Amino acid sequence: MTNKTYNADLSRRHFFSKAAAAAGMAIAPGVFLRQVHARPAEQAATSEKRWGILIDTDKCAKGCDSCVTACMNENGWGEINNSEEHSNPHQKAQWIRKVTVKDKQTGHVQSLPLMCQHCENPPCVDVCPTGASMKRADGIVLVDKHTCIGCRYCMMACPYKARSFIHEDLEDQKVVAPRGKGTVESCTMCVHRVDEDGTPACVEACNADNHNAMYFGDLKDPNSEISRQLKQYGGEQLRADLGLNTGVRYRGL
Amino acid sequence: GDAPAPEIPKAKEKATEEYGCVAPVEYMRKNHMDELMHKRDDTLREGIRTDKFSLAECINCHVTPDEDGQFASFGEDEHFCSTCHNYASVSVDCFSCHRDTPEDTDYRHSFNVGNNPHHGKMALKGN
Amino acid sequence: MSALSVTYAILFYAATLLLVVGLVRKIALYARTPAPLKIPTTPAPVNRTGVVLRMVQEVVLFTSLFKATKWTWLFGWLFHLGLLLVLLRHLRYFQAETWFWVDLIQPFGKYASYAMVVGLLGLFARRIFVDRVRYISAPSDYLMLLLLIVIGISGMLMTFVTHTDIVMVKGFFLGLLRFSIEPLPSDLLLLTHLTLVALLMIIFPISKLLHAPGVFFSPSRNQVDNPREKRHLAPWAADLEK
Amino acid sequence: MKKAQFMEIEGRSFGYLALLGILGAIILVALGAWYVMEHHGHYVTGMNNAIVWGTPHIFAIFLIVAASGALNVASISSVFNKTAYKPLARLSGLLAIALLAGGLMILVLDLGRPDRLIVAMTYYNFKSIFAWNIILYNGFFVIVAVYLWMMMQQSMNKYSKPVGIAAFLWRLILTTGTGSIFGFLVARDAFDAAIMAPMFIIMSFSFGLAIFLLVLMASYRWTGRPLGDALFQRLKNLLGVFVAAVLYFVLAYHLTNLYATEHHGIEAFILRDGGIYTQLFWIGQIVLGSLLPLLLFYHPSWGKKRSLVGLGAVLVIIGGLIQLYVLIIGGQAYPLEIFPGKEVIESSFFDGQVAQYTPSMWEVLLGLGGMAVALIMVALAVKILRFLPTSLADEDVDPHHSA
Amino acid sequence: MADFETPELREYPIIPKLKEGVMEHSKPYVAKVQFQEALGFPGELVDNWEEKALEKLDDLRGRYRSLQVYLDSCVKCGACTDKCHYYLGTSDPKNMPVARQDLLRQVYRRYRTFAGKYFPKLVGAKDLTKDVLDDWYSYFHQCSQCRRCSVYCPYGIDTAEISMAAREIMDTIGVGQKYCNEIIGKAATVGNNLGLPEPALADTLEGLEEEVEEDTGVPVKFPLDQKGAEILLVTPSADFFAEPHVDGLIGYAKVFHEAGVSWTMSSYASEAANFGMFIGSYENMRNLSLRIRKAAEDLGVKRIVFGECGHAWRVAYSFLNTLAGPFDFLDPNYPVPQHICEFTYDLIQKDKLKFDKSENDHMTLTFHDSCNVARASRMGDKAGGQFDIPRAIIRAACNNFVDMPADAIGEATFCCGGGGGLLTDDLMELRVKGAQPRMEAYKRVVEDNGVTNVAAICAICKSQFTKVLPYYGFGMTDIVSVHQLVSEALILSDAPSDDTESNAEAEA
Ligand code: HEC
Ligand code: HEC
Ligand code: HEC
Ligand code: HEM
Ligand code: HEM
Ligand code: SF4
Ligand code: SF4
Ligand code: SF4
Ligand code: SF4
Ligand code: SF4
Ligand code: SF4
Repeated sequence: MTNKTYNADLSRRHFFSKAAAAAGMAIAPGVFLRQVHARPAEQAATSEKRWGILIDTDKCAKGCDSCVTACMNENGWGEINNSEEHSNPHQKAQWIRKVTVKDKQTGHVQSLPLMCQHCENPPCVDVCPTGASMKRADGIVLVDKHTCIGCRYCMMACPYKARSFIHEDLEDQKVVAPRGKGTVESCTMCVHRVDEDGTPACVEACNADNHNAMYFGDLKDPNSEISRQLKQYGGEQLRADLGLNTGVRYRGL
Repeated sequence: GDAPAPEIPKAKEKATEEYGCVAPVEYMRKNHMDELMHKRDDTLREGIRTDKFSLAECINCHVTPDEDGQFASFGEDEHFCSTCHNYASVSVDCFSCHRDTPEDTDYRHSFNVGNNPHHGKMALKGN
Repeated sequence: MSALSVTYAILFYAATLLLVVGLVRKIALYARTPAPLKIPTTPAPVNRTGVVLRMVQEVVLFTSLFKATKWTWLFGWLFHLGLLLVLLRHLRYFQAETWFWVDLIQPFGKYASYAMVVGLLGLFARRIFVDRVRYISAPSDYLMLLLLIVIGISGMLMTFVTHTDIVMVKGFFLGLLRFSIEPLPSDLLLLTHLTLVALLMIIFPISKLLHAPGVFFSPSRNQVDNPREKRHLAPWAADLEK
Repeated sequence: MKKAQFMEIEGRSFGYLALLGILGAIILVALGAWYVMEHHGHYVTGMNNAIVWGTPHIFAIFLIVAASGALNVASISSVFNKTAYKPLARLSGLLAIALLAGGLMILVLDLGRPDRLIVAMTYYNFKSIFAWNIILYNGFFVIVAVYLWMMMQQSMNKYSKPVGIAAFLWRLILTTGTGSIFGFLVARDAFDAAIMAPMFIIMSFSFGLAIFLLVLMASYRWTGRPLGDALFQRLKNLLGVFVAAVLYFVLAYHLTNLYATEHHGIEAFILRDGGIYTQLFWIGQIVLGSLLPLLLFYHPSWGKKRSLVGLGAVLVIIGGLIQLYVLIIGGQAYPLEIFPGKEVIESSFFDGQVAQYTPSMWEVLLGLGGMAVALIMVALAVKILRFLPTSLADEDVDPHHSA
Repeated sequence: MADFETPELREYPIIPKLKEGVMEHSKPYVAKVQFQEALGFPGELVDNWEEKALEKLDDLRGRYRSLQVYLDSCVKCGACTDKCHYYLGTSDPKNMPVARQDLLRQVYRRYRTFAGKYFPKLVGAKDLTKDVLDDWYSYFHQCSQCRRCSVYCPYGIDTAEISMAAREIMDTIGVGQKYCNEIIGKAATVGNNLGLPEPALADTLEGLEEEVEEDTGVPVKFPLDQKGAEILLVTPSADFFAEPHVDGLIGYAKVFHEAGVSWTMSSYASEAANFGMFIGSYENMRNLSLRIRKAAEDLGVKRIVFGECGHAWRVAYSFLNTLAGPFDFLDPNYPVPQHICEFTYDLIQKDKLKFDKSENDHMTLTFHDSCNVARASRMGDKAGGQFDIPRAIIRAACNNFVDMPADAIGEATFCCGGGGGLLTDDLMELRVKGAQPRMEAYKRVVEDNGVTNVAAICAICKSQFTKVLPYYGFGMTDIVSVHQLVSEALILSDAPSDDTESNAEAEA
């Protein structure tokens, strides 16, 4: 059911992907890869792509939190620099978290990472008064902290508690992830890496640990790994009832 | 002259042969703020990540270590940006979020776009 | 030392001289002229503290004007408040080490220019549209407003549209204060701004801008209402008694 | 009928200066509290990533809602032509502006980046109900100010009716907008209800009138101006009706929620299992804030005593604050339902748990500061301009009054 | 009634549109040679009058800081433009205070400022020509020196000061105003403005004593030139006979009687009003004031009390100490001078006066704050006493009191239209038109609150009201003295028992 809306949406760009695939066919595979994915630095992100992550909860290991640690290391939040020393645990930022859930009927226990779902119809963006919460053309939802006034309305609106507010002054931030007091932040889908043709740090870490529970890729490209996985095995949205068409999907829930 | 003037630290290297900085120095003195603002919107909203007018690049190039190899932070008068900003009483909040010193990695932040050694290296690995 | 710097240096030295000498002379004149009779206007305070309070209210809040006409008060007050903030913000060009509060008001000062210019435009509109005010206005009254409007707008254009090199401007004025001529940016806007400012300084002591010192010397506002308690006698009136 | 004579208050008495002094001190303390919050960051508050809107928002929303309600009296007079209320219209408009200003001050000072107020004024996301509210609030200031101008300048009196109607419509939209801030939060079970907007409107009537009544009583008592009984009783009865109407809406809200299965959780939380929120709901909101005032207002002899009616109005205000507390804080405390049908057994971010919140001193002080700002604005304005009629004695106000 | 139209009274004040030149013709009679010369002014326009005028202007600028500062400081903000009752009543733009000042300022600018010398057009500077002088004569005699404009001017610029200076300049070049200068002459020689000699005064007062005794059965005295009395009463000469003034005088006498203090009037200084102020002449004002000092010294009194007169009170309160002081020979326990209202008010405070308020029940009163009392002087020891004290007295003596709208009382009060030396029949048109704002406010309370009478504490106001009230359709006798109300309601403790009193009344 969820996939239906999703696919309907994809069909818009279907034509382009097909054309690209057709064009790529004639060329050597390596070159093909670079052409499809590499976007020159001076070119804007386009809506021909929609970045997504698929999380296979069956593969996600209990007790593992490599993805969380990787995100911290990449983006400089959490205990890796103890800059949020004054904030209590409820106040500290949390871009991605590990959650363990038990099915109320079957008692089946699963664990999974939870972060911003990069909704296609993000309520956080709808409510933001200044437009600081925004969705890039390629589906990544970001906070433009330059215009965020710290009203926290987006946090009220997000169904996944994906956002955090910075409750104190920070120091020694990462170059790639400026963060500071009084603004709201959330998982950026490692946009700085994505723009450089990279993979989000969490995904990279999960793979590095050989859990392979996360797939990153272009949801609009039927040939991408993530699309193929979804097509083959399916995947669900959290709170699909809200109709947000999330960019992060879960399998096995 | 006799008038007190800011002592602006020299940049680490030249961005361009003609004018040193990424644009003529005259122009930079007057207009860097607009360019930075423009650039930040481009980067954040469009995903355009050229290095010209990138704040990270400014810092990389301009914030240079002193004799002891220490970097001044924006709170100190010796920081490249502060030299002028304190002189002209212009406060900016950029560095409440942004690093005010170069990070000790050159992770896709060396200047020349075309030669970025990381380009392509991180193509979808495990997938 | 370009011709430009020299010209503006001379201009500003001359303007400052005229401003200071002119003002000092006027103020000395006001201070020396006796006020032979007690003429404070109701509500007249009955002691010195009351007078100080009244004067502060008049100067800060324009209380009398408020009683008189709300619109003029609104625009006039907006203008003066904006002007004050803008001028305080400008202190940064004249202090090598700015006071901390000058740093603090920088961001407000920037937007105060809107208040100032809106206030001026309101005052200008009133001069044109209210028949009574039109009747009492001489060309100089319009020009004065225009002068300030143009100063304000040229400043705002520099702040918000095309910037000038502030560091160099500051260098120039710090230089003037130390009797050394430093380079000045040659932006048209800045030069317009500065020329008009010099003009403003020159006409200050010979125009209605004298209201600024004048208000402090106005007997109907600065006198204590205690004629029965204390005999008040001007020197020339005392001579009559001889 | 005699024309109402409006007069500035004398404002030289010790009591008046003391009032200004006290309010001023509260405001200073509030600014101090704000400085602490700003300087250290929000970690000094009780707010966190789950309860993102705390006590300041309770006060702010209360004041904003009350602001629109305070305009009620003026609307009744110009829109519905009730002449008895005409002399009160100016105060009503003034109070509306002051309350809104106080409320917005709190909201702005609570922002993470209050220094970016200018950003809030220049960047608009027109999809955001919040952005709309910014426009609605600014518009409210302008329209009520114009309305006051029309009422206060005799040559403009003739326009006061159309402007009054505009103000009336505007404030209905405004409260709808405020209510919708919550109504649009689909993800939160407590807020996601269409009834939110009308409920806020009726709440605004009640809170606004309660404050209006108290301010009226205080200003007439302290300035020694007469305030007629008939007029007072009329206002009181009106307040009673509003309080009852709020109660009715609260009932309807919970009943409809109980009807929809997906809301059972939150209902059980508020009505039965929510601990402090449940207690606040029953004792604070229902008993203290609704039933007791109704009793005071309609009791045959208590209802005649001004002090008891005043107490009733105070209770309405306290009840209103509590109502918003239960609604806003309680609504956030109830865990988000991210995994329907599943139970969160472990999370590094407290998923599935009732969120903790203890108001900090700073937040409360800031909230009180907003109230003080509203009151000091009124106190100063009635001294500077002619808002208060010299007499509200029944024979001066109501042509048909028979003693 | 006259060759001009009485202005309309509307529901609320409306600022009129300008009608240029409509009052240019309004000029008081010029003073005759002998009156001019008596005051030490040239008899008629001197030859080099332009030069002389500028000389006098310089002299005055050097002597009066007010003049110098006011000439420089006006920013033409327009706040005062709609504040003058003469502008409101006549629509003549030159009656806007700033425009009135500009008549003098344009000349000052032309000859004494840089901008005016080199760019006269730019700053509105003008040569001093006969036309300008004519304007001066017209419009500086359309200012009642009421100072209403000064209250609203952000710098307190007081057009009255400018008018006074201008009148003095005109006097020194030989164009004086008949009404003022004649009166000053009389007061300076005979002792009062009416020129009543001592015997006539004595006669009048005797008549009053009889009348009061007949009325009340109490021998209330009206002493004249009584050496060794405690109090010297100085009162405007209109109080000796004109209605309703004289009822006020009876009121003072009853109050003194009831207080049991000895008092007297002086035939040497039988005038409170000091017209020297109207022509801005310090010297003349001083001359007249010295008469009062002399009288006090000669009679050996301990206190000086002034009767109901507005501008007299200004000169007395604000200037007397300066002009004729120090009064160290008087009792230091009392302010010098005291206003009769202060005197009565003190007694009321001490509960020394008993009133039967119902005596005034046939009236509903309002109070006209006289401009010179309201804005140029004070009563009591608190700021604002000049507003509270007379009202307190009226309230003590009457049951029905209502104030006029707030914009027309207190510091904002409108002049009656006859102050400042304009209370002369040759200026009737001006007086009627200038009364319009006051009449409009009065009409408000007459219609809304059923007011029947207006009380005042100024001889000029009373005379002016008597004249202009009928123009606006009110009764000439609507105007009453404050002490007339006191007189009506005061219960004289040594009055014969009720019966005899009512007998006396029946006889009368
Ligand atoms: C890789 C080198 C490089 C980068 C990147 C760079 N600059 Fe420069 N910049 C220079 C050089 C070289 C100069 C010439 C003056 C000097 O030697 O310091 C200069 C001069 C300037 C000046 C004038 C200083 C003066 O002496 O008055 C400013 C302001 C400035 N840069 C701002 C920036 C900003 C803002 C950025 C980022 C958008 C930036 N620069 C990026 C190399 C760089
Ligand atoms: C509250 C945090 C915050 C503040 C304050 C802030 N930024 Fe940023 N800035 C960011 C974030 C987050 C990014 C996004 C980084 C990314 O996506 O790589 C960013 C990116 C940028 C970029 C593009 C990346 C680059 O290095 O070129 C520029 C330029 C920039 N900011 C300029 C500024 C300037 C200038 C100021 C001060 C006026 C400022 N920022 C203040 C958070 C902030
Ligand atoms: C040559 C001196 C100079 C240097 C070096 C300099 N600035 Fe500036 N900058 C200025 C001046 C002067 C202004 C303010 C112009 C004004 O007030 O209109 C300014 C304004 C700004 C503004 C806009 C602030 C505002 O509130 O409008 C930003 C952002 C900014 N600078 C960033 C930087 C950063 C980042 C650096 C360092 C990389 C830097 N500047 C270095 C002189 C300098
Ligand atoms: C103590 C300082 C000052 C006080 C109390 C003061 C007060 C006032 C007031 C009350 C007005 C009349 C209202 C109005 O029209 O706005 C006024 C007008 C004016 N002021 Fe000031 N002012 C002061 C300083 C200045 C200064 C320093 C300037 C100029 C640089 C200035 C320029 C003006 C101008 C141009 C007007 C005339 C506005 C018009 O033409 O309508 N003022 N001032
Ligand atoms: C010698 C004196 C002056 C100097 C050197 C000077 C210089 C400047 C400069 C360089 C700016 C641009 C500021 C920026 O880019 O941020 C500016 C702005 C401005 N100036 Fe001036 N100015 C002077 C006097 C004045 C005076 C007397 C007035 C008002 C009467 C005035 C009004 C303004 C206004 C309104 C602005 C725009 C707002 C702002 O940036 O504060 N200036 N001025
Ligand atoms: S790294 Fe992979 S396996 Fe480990 S917690 Fe994250 S998603 Fe699960
Ligand atoms: S998950 Fe939350 S923060 Fe992320 S896009 Fe959706 S609503 Fe916004
Ligand atoms: S906190 Fe920032 S991003 Fe979130 S709604 Fe407010 S302004 Fe937008
Ligand atoms: S995508 Fe990047 S920012 Fe988002 S959770 Fe993963 S590592 Fe963190
Ligand atoms: S003093 Fe009175 S009469 Fe004279 S101009 Fe002023 S308001 Fe008019
Ligand atoms: S109010 Fe004062 S400053 Fe304004 S125009 Fe009149 S006299 Fe001039």
